[in-house]
Amino acid sequence: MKNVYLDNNATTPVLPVVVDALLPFYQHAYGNPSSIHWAGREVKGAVDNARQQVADLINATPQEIVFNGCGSEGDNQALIGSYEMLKSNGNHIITTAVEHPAVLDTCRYLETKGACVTYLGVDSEGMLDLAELEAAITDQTILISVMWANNETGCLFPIGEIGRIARKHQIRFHCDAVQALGKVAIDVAECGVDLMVFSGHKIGAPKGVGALYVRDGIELESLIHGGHQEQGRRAGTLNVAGIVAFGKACAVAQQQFDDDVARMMVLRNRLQQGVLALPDVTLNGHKDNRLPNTLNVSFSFIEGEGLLLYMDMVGIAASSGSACTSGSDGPSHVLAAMGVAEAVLHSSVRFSLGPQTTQDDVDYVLEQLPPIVDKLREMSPMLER
Amino acid sequence: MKNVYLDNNATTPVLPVVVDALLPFYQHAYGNPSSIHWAGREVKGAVDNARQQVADLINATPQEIVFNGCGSEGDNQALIGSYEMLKSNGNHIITTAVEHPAVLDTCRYLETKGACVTYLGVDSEGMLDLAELEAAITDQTILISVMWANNETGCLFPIGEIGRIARKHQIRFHCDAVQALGKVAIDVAECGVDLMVFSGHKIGAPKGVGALYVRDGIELESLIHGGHQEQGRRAGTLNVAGIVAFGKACAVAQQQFDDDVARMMVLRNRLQQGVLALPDVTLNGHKDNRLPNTLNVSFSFIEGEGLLLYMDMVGIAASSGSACTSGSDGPSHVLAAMGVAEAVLHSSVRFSLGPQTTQDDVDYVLEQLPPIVDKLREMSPMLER
Amino acid sequence: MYTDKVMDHFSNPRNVGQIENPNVVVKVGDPGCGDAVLIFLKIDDNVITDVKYKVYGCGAAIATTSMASTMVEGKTLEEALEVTDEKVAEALGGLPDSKMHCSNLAATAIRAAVTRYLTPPEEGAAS
Ligand SMILES: Cc1ncc(COP(=O)(O)O)c(C=O)c1O
Ligand SMILES: Cc1ncc(COP(=O)(O)O)c(C=O)c1O
Ligand code: FES
Ligand code: FES
Repeated sequence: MKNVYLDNNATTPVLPVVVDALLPFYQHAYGNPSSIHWAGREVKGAVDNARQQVADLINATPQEIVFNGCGSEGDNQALIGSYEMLKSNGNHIITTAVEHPAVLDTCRYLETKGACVTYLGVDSEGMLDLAELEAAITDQTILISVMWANNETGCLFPIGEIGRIARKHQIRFHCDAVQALGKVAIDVAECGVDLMVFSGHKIGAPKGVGALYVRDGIELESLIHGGHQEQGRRAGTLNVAGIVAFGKACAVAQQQFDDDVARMMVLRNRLQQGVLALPDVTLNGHKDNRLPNTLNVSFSFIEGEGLLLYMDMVGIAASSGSACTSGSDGPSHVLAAMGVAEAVLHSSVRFSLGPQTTQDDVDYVLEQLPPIVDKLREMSPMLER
Repeated sequence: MKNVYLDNNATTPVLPVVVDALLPFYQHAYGNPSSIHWAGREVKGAVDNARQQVADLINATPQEIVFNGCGSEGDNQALIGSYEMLKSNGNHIITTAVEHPAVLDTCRYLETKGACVTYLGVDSEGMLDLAELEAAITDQTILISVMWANNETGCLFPIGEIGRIARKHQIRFHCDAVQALGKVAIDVAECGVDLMVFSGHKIGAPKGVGALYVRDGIELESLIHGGHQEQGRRAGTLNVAGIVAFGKACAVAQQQFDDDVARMMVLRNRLQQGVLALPDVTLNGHKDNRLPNTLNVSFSFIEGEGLLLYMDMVGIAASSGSACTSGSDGPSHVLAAMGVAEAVLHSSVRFSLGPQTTQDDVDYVLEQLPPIVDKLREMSPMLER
Repeated sequence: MYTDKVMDHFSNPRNVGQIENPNVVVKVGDPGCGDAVLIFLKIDDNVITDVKYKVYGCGAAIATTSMASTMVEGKTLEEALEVTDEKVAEALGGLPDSKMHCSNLAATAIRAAVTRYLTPPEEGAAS
């Protein structure tokens, strides 16, 4: 059976060139980069090189990159590390209601430690009101945390404009850019962020490696204390192979950025057109202001999980909500925040393409989907025929 | 030139069978185990299997294993997560002066948050006084954290006896067993620990994966908040390939444990005998109560880094102190705590063998070392000839 | 995450559809997850001679409704009232913990339908 993987926002296949790049660091170059002998030296250079590759993709300097274990760890350190550092100045944090759980749950945790958090709402297309954001700032505000690209809908927030507001009020600005990396042009020097979080497995590197950008001069508490790795900002033996892989994936992304984005956008639009041509299907999220690879739609009268499972039976991998929250029963907090009607709140499916997605893949979905939708609608008590 | 790697306590080569086991999880089985489709399901079973393999090696149940990013992360969660959970009962923590920085620095961090920490000393052979440990317990004591095997000297602490003391006083007991796994028989059900920390790259799996054993019923705050992975104890997309690799390495260790330990011990003893036969060399750590693979010695009149660099020139990789603290200039906190004489405090070298170490490797060191030692001693102003 | 039995009933749900002149029809829903079942029973001499349903829900909701329908087909009303969520889940070889509540949807629908049939219409509660 054909397998079509359209769940790249959950995780991506590791690129073949990335596998080639990391393999030597398992059996041959296995040293600890903190060691001074040959085994340490031969990997240290590779880590330095990877740090440069990650920095280059976002226009940072290598010293501003802290390698860590995943995107969630980065979000946690950005939020908790900033709160602990700045809580003597104030306890107010501004974020949005549609952040990833790595931000939302960490904010809720900080509330138990005395933080006061404003969760900004979004409109029906998933967009923020920047005047509302600016009005939420008080003299207690120490941190603004806004994601670049939403993992469920792909909606993009205007990070540059938010950066300008943060700068104007001299408030630290953290951006979760896990879904943006490789799909949106990122220039940290230009967009006014102080902290930014990335995760390797969303751009063709393996799971288990992430990076936190910390603008030069920004002080941040450690989340993981111990050895002096990463300028004392993250203890633990460096995941050399993972770091090399992440660097390589960034280098590939930089080289192929325009091509990949253009190709994904064409295919996503083809998929979107075909899916929206089915009756009673609605697009979730802003029509244009969206990641080039993401399509989130609601199929009225159908529950998302059933649709996913039927698609899975013909080899199509997609998702309802984020992988983290599927398995729990609640409806998507992102769609709920957008005010998606109760009737289709549970009917959403996310298709997320990758650079490896082909037109064949898309056409296969467009061929398989209609009978599945029909079958489920025939079963549905919501639809009186 | 021959390369002899005797720095396995810093990190180990990834075992070839482990590389074979993990590779499919990069290109072919790249799913996110939280996803419900084929790509998620095909990796979920592999993660479950690895969890069982890790659990089996230490006689735990799979639900008691929390996968994470490294040993340091585990130590941080065990300490910070326990402190936050238990601080309403008391603020006193008992640990030792010879722990890894992942424990020591985290204790110092907790002191800034209101904890009161007792750092137990050790005798000249690196041993604890258990009467002193028990006497240190107060009605404020909420946690005892003692490592199983010291990373620098290999000294072993009597975890079973400490577990009994902790049980008797109903105090939570955490054990950093990063260096013990695969070299010491571990039975969590028998030794009375509540929390135990492991790291993949010390036993033939890659860097970037660790595990925290959490005894059934023990409540622990998260360090990384977000998704519902790992029963809500550690957010972040699972490092599938790393987890599979860690599981496989544990399975190998379980199978070959007796053989590996016996072979390493024979070779270590051969190395030890040859090195101690040189003039003015002293053993650091207990003669017998020590890991089978570790040899820590001081060469009087010589500074350790010089010796390491000369050894490196002939292809021998060893270490002075832990990889984390070399690079900083201070003498080893472990040897200092043992009261090693000032004159030889900076003269220590650690050789740490692995299952791959051969008699040839050992004989090469014994052949190369004497002229290096002579050369450095001839340069030394400490030695009047 | 689902057993083969669950996937079998999910992919080939038994008795889906509706009955033209049912003796009773009831709709129940899980307000928490939005899932819903509309169930039709044909009852003859205290025996359920035909059962049909429409279902909106997750994989477990569909499979449990299908399984529950087969468990009451041809049974007496008393026997049907003994179909519990545990029994439905068990018949499917078990459900993931987070999906145990879904089996309740099917069992509740059947009990509600039988109860409605046995209760004079003006006192019927479920709808
Ligand atoms: C005893 C001990 N604890 C903790 C650690 C930390 O492990 P990791 O480097 O995986 O964070 C190490 C290794 O460096 C160690 O030897
Ligand atoms: C927007 C966003 N932030 C954070 C994360 C967390 O990344 P990770 O799974 O690497 O911890 C994800 C992915 O799950 C994400 O999509
Ligand atoms: S002179 Fe170099 S470390 Fe002291
Ligand atoms: S999740 Fe609601 S019935 Fe299954």
